[in-house]
Amino acid sequence: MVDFLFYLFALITLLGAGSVIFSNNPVNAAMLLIVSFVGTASLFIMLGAYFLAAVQLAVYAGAVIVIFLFIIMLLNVDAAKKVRPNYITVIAGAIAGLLMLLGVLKLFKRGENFTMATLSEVEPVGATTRLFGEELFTTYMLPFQLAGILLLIAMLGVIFISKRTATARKGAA
Amino acid sequence: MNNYSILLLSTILVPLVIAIIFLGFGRLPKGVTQFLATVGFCFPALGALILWVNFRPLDATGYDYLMTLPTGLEGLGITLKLGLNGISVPLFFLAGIVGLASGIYAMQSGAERIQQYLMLILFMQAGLMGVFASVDIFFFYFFHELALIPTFICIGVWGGRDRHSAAMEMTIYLTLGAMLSLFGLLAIYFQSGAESFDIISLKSAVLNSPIDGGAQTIIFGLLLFGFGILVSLFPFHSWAPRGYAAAPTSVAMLHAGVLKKFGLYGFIQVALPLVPLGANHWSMVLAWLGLGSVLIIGLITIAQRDLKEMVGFSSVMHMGYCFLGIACMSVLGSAGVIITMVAHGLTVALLFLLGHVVYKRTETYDMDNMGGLVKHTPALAALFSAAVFASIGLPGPGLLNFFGEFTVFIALWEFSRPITAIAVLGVIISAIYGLRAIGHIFFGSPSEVFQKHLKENSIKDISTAEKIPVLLLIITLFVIGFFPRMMTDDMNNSLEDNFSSINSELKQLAVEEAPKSPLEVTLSIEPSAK
Amino acid sequence: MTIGLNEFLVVSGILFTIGFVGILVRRNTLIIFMCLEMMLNGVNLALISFSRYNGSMDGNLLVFFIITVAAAEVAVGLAIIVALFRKRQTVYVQELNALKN
Amino acid sequence: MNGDYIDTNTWSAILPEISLVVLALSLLLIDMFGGKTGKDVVVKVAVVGQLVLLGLGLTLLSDNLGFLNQETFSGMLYHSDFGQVMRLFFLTSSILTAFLGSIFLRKHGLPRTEFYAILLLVTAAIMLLAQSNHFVMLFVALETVTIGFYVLVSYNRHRSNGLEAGLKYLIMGGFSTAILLMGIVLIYGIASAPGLAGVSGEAMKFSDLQLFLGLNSDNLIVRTGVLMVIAGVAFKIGSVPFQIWIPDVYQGAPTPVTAALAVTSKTGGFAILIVLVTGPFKPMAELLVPVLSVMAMATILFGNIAALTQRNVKRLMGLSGVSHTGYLLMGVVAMFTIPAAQNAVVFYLITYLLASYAVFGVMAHLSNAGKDDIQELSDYQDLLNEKPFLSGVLVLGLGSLAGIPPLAGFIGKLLLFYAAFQAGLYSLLGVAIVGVVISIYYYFGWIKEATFRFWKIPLLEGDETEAPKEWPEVSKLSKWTLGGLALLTLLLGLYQGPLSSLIGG
Amino acid sequence: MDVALIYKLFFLLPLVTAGIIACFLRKKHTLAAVFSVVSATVFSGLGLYLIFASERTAWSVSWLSLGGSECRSFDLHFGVLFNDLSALMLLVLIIVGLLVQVFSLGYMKDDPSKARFFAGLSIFMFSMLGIVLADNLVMIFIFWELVGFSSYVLINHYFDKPKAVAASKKAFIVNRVGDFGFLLGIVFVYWQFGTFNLVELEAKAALSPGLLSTGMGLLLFCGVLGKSAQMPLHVWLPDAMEGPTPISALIHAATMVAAGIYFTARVYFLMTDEVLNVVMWIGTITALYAAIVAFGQNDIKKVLAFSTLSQLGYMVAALGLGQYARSTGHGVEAGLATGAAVAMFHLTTHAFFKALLFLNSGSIIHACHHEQDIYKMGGLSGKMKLTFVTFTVGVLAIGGFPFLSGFFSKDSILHLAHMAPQHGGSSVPYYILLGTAGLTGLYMGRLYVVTFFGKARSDNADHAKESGPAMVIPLLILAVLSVIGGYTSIFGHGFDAVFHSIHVAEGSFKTLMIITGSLFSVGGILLAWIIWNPKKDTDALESSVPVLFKALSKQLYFDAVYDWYVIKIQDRVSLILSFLDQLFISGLMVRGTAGLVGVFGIISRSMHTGNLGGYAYWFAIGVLVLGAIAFGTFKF
Repeated sequence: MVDFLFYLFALITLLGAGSVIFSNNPVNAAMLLIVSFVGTASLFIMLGAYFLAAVQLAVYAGAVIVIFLFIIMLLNVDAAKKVRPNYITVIAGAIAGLLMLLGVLKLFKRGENFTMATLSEVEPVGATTRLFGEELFTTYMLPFQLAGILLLIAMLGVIFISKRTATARKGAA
Repeated sequence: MNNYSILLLSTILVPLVIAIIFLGFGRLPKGVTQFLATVGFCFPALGALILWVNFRPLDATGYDYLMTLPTGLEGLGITLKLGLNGISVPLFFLAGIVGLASGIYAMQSGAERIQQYLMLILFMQAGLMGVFASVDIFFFYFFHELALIPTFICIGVWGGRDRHSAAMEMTIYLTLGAMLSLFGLLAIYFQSGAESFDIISLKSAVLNSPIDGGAQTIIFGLLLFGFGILVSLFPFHSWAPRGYAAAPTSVAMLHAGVLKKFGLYGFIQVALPLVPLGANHWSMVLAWLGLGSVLIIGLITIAQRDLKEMVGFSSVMHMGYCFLGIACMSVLGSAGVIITMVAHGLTVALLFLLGHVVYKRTETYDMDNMGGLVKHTPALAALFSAAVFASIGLPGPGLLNFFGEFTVFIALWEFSRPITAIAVLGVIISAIYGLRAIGHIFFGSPSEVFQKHLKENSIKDISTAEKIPVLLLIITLFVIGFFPRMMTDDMNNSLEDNFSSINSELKQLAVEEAPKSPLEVTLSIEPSAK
Repeated sequence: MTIGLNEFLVVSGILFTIGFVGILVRRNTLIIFMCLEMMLNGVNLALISFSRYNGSMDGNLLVFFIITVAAAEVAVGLAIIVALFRKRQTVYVQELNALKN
Repeated sequence: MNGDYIDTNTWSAILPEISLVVLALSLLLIDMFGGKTGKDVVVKVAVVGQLVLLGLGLTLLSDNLGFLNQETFSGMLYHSDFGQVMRLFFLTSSILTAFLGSIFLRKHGLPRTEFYAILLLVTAAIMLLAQSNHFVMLFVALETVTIGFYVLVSYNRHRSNGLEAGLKYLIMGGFSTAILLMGIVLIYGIASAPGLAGVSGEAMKFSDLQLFLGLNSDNLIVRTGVLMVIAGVAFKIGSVPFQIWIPDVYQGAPTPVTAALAVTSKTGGFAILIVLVTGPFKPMAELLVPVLSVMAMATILFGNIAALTQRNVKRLMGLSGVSHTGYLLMGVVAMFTIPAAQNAVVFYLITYLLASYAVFGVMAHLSNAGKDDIQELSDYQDLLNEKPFLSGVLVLGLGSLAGIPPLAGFIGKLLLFYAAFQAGLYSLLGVAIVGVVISIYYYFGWIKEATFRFWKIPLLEGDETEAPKEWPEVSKLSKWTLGGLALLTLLLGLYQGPLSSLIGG
Repeated sequence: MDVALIYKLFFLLPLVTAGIIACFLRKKHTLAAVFSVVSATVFSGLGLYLIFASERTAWSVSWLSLGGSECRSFDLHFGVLFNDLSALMLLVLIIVGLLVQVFSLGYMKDDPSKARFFAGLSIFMFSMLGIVLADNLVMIFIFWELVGFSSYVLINHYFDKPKAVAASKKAFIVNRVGDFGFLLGIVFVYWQFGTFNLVELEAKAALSPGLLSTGMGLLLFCGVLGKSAQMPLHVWLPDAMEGPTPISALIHAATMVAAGIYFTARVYFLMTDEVLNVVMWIGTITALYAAIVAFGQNDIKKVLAFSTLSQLGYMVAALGLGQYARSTGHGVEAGLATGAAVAMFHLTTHAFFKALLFLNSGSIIHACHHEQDIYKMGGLSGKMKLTFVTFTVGVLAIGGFPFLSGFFSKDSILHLAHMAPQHGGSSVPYYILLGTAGLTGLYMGRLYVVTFFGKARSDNADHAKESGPAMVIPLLILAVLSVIGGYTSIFGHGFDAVFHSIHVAEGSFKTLMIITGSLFSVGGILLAWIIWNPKKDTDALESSVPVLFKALSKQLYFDAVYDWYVIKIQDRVSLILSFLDQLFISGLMVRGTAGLVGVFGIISRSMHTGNLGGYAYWFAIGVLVLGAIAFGTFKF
């Protein structure tokens, strides 16, 4: 049962991801990306990281992709515009991807490096929200604060860059 | 460290400080500039003279006036250690006197932005004094660079025909040489396992435990090509004629006269004593390249029509004798090289100077467009001929040059007879191009171009202002030529010290290994009289 | 019940690779962006599975930070893209090559 | 949050960073409420505030309030001497960047507040980066810096070039981030895997990692992870083959940002690299030494050769900067065998900072609002005639970059070569010679353009008189700052006493 | 009186004179001339004191000293070795020198740059003195070069005459060619004997003759080839006649060219028989060649120049013939070796009569307003009585008329040659030299007849009148000397070491010589009168066998060959070399490398396409390569 679910979600994730890079229309691509993200989120749930799954759905499928779609609409990049894929590029990319894939498979093949344990055998170490929060505010206090600063920078930047005119300048807030 | 050491230090500092004053303060009034420059040029010369006269090496190192100043780099074994030994004293004096002459001439050359020009030349002067005064081989290199950079800028800014490309080629070429030699010097330091860069401790370290043969071969190879490029050894000479042809006179005088000697001085003072086995291994290559300089460059010189380029080529040719002398790896050879260095330094400076004096009269360097100048400028003709005869090693004006070359020949005979035979041919070659130059410039009938020039403007004989530097150099050349012992005796002692260790190491090699380099054979040829 | 760590890792690896390839072959900056996100997702998946199987918490937290960073990155990136589109009326990389030799 | 957590997080250990952040926020507030005057004092506040901080840093932060050689924030940070030096370094560079900004932004009529605010925040982040002791910390700090730079690069939003540069930097940066993360994940995953020797609970903490990597240094996943991390760092320092973005981004970015990219960001990368190779990656020597050596050689050669034909000064600086990365990498390689090499690298970074900011300062003065702020070498003709001061600074700066005695750059190179000699990296040294000789060509080419024209003699080829272009005014402040930089460059070349402790004298 | 002091004075006097004239008297010509003559007189006074009143001594101060413990020491001294040989040479030098200076007072009266001329003369006296007195090879070489230099300056006196410039250059360079060997020879000697000092050398050579070698001797003799203008390096001497006539008399007839002979005599102990054999043949051939070529010359000075060559050939031949006289008991122990002594004897007499002839020609040229072509002269016998008389004496002396100076010296040379077969030598030289003696009489007769008899062939010659006393007195003195110079007893005993080694021919040979001598000299003149009838305006040989005459006047095409070498070989080689230098070294090696790097630069430049897609591939490649390294696919 679990196996089936895993393979299902994995299939959803990878198919979604794969079709993103083949779709000419950005809107379709965004949609497919959501599919892939949902698949990932469900894999998170399988792994017992419920909080992160929620965040994933909220931030990615919610915020990010929405912005994407919004921008795509805003710019109305014509889907009709067929960019001839440069074959050499495609072939080169394919070869690179193939090599990478081989590498990944070799890297992650079963071996003494990884536990042979299956999902049920290992306890989900406090992926619970509470523990998560505690960690975040004790051990990871500094990165957490820094992330805040990061978001501040991003905010300042976004506002500044996307302001239409340099003349009517208001405060960043 | 006594008062003389302070004097030694100040011969470097005074020009440096004055140069920095010129750099720092905007435009100084002309009088002040002239006065400061005069001080900056006279002080080193006088100081060098005093130091030479009072030179009395007491301790075993053979050095006098030793002094040590701290730098930030003690941790790396680098300290500013100054001092003079028998080898460096005459060259130190040479730097002073040639600097003075070129300085005087620079002051009367109506170059634009004369203040900056003098500033750069003063930097060169300081560097030159430092090169020969520094016992620490790192500063030996450092001062050389300090003198080299202004050379490039001067050529680029105040130079003559196609100065940009010439300056660029010279810069890149010489930087390559400098880098190679720097690496060679660093390698010596690391291989010797000495505590500091100063040559005295390096020598003692090497004396206790010589650097192993393979390393020596590599190190000397680095130095050979590094120094070789800096001294314009035969296949690496192409920068020299172009650079000198483009360079302003004073700079050409300083570089060809003194700065170029850095490499040879390095060979004798640093390379031979510290890596004798390497020198031994490379000596044949060195000799053949030197021979190339003498013979091939000599013949090329005959074909030159541009006065400055001819002088440049001829200086390359004379460097060939020096390389031959070094290849001998004997006291006589090195002594001959040093004598030649001093003589050639004075002579080539003289030639560049007089060449420009001629240029001011004829407004061309092309010797085919001159002729019959002697009618207008007898004194100039006399002085120029004296300089040329000196440079071709005619005893008399060029007694010192003759002694140098002769000593080299003597040493060379022991090294290899056929090479000697070919090298002596240079005597004829130099006579040919020297006399050709005199004939083209001063005698015969003026070319039609020159006749037109003569019609347009009247030509005056060499002026007193121009005479001062010329006489300075000529008289120095004469005096040292007639009383060579005043430089050779101290020099000989220092060389003997160096070679006593060198020969012991070579003997050691001779017993250890089967002779593989040709020098082994010649070493075994003792003069049959013994 | 045979799903082990390797399966998850392989999935994440493939996800990463797909993103990788996408960046190489696609010419539309927006889609390139999506591919970047995809790669980050692959990383996230790997992290979470590691921290589950190896029983350590750090992976999860790193994922949290990665998501934050990714969001910020996307925000800035899209802002730049919009501003650039205003100037150049294109989002295709081969047309965004004013800066070159 | 409860009090007992606060104890583990000793905030006073990162006082400088905090105060920088506070400064940044106050800038925003001033801008918000200060009205017209506020916008003008922003600059002064920023610079003065940082100067005060620098003063503090030099004096009371020397032992970091007693936190020196301690871990704080439960192992997120480790305050080493190196960290202290880097703090001061970044503070200085940010001050200088702010100074350049004050020249550049006015010239181009750009808003200031955001620039300074972001600059200060980035500085704070990169200071933390240099002291980070944990991969999470490293990642977050690094990303903060990087995103800050995305914004700064595309700061000149009126110019499509700036935005394009920003986009390129962003996509490349994202790419490299993903790779770096993959590396971190691999290391984390293997280091926390039960059943392997030396696994630890805190698999992302450097001190623990060092033990682990020491035990399984030839593990495939470890090797891959380490190299992926190195790839991520290589992007920051701009080493082959991750250097390709540099010229475009440098060219598009505003001059002060270019300077910050060239110095601050690159140094940040090297800070990470040094922390890593002295810490966790130390046991990986037999893997990393050859890799880094080859990267260094390729970087030196590529940087110099590509810069050879370059006429655009910003691209030129970028590519020559690549070659400097190569020399520094040589030092890093030497660090594996000779720890003292770290001093050489630091000293080289300092000389590089001085020289680069001198040159960029001149560039900032010469950048004209017209013609899309593109500077060619030919724009520097007659500089010596018109602006002798600027040309002097330029010559000293370039000379130092080229490594000409008696300038600081020469000593820097000397120390690096010295270290490499001791480490016996002869082939690298050979490449370095070639690199230096090539670099002489373009540096002197630039100097030539700036100075050699200054005495026009008729027989000089191609002296057509072009239209007289307007030359900038050089303010007192600029004179003092640039003059100071040039002077320092000279003095450090002549006497290294003050820094001799730093460079292991 | 302290000898060292005298030596110092002796060296300094001419040098100082030259210096003072060069520095202060450049414009005041007459004053310079007088000053120079006065100092020359003082100089001669000192010289005579040394020669006749002081004992033969050696004196030296160290000049340059190198080496020592680590290699064989190299000690160079500035020293004087004053023995009978050098005394004789010194005597010749000061007599001819003084007379020439006096003569020049008159001859150069209206020369614009008299001062330079006299300064040059003083320099020459100084350098020649050095050669005469030097006690070691290096010092000899130094002054050897210096005389070359002064001869260069003096030949170059009329520097607006291109021929003069060319001649001076040629003289210097040809001499350099000789010196090339000389220098090598000195180095060779040093490594064989470990010293330069002549006394030590003689001792060592006597001690261990094994150290001598043919190569060494030949190398040393190269210098003589150049300086004494022996074949094949003789080409410079005829051209050197472009200089003022007094110079030709002093330098290119009496003293400098003879320095080679003197030097060989000085180092005779270094010459092995093989060397001397070569020397002998060279001398003989030179003598014959010059005597033949002399017939083709119409320039009075050229004729005299070739006769000088021929006489020098005699001397060199004498040196060479000395190899046969060694065994005759009159060898080393009796003083100078016979060959050297004979050569020196002839050198002395030749100095007198050749100086006389040259000065005569000078006075004639002066009288004829610098007309030198003998076919533009003629009939001077009436106009210039004294000159005519003295010239006659000279002609007879050189022709070997019995009991004049030339007779004795040439006699002794021929006697050596005659004796040669008895010691296993060939008899060919004897006949050649004898024939040459005959030719000498003939071409001198030609000169004599054509110049002095018949009618004036140009109005220059028509207006010629006797020269002033300043010129005539030296002529008279020299005439007297060339008459009595052959009687060695008149020199007193100061030169016994030289003259005792000459065993003047006795018995039948003497009578034979008297006959041949008078026959050659007088008969030569008479025969010349018949062949070159002074009535005719053209040369008989020229009109009868023009081809031969042309060949002779072109000196049998030696110059042509040398010019061909210089223009066709040397210049071209140097041009080609400089072209190759441009092409390969500064072109291919330097520019080529730069260009190569530049190409790489352009390639790397083209990599920055500005296309993100392209850039991403760099990253991809980087990642994959690093991955491959991690996987161990790549090894370093």
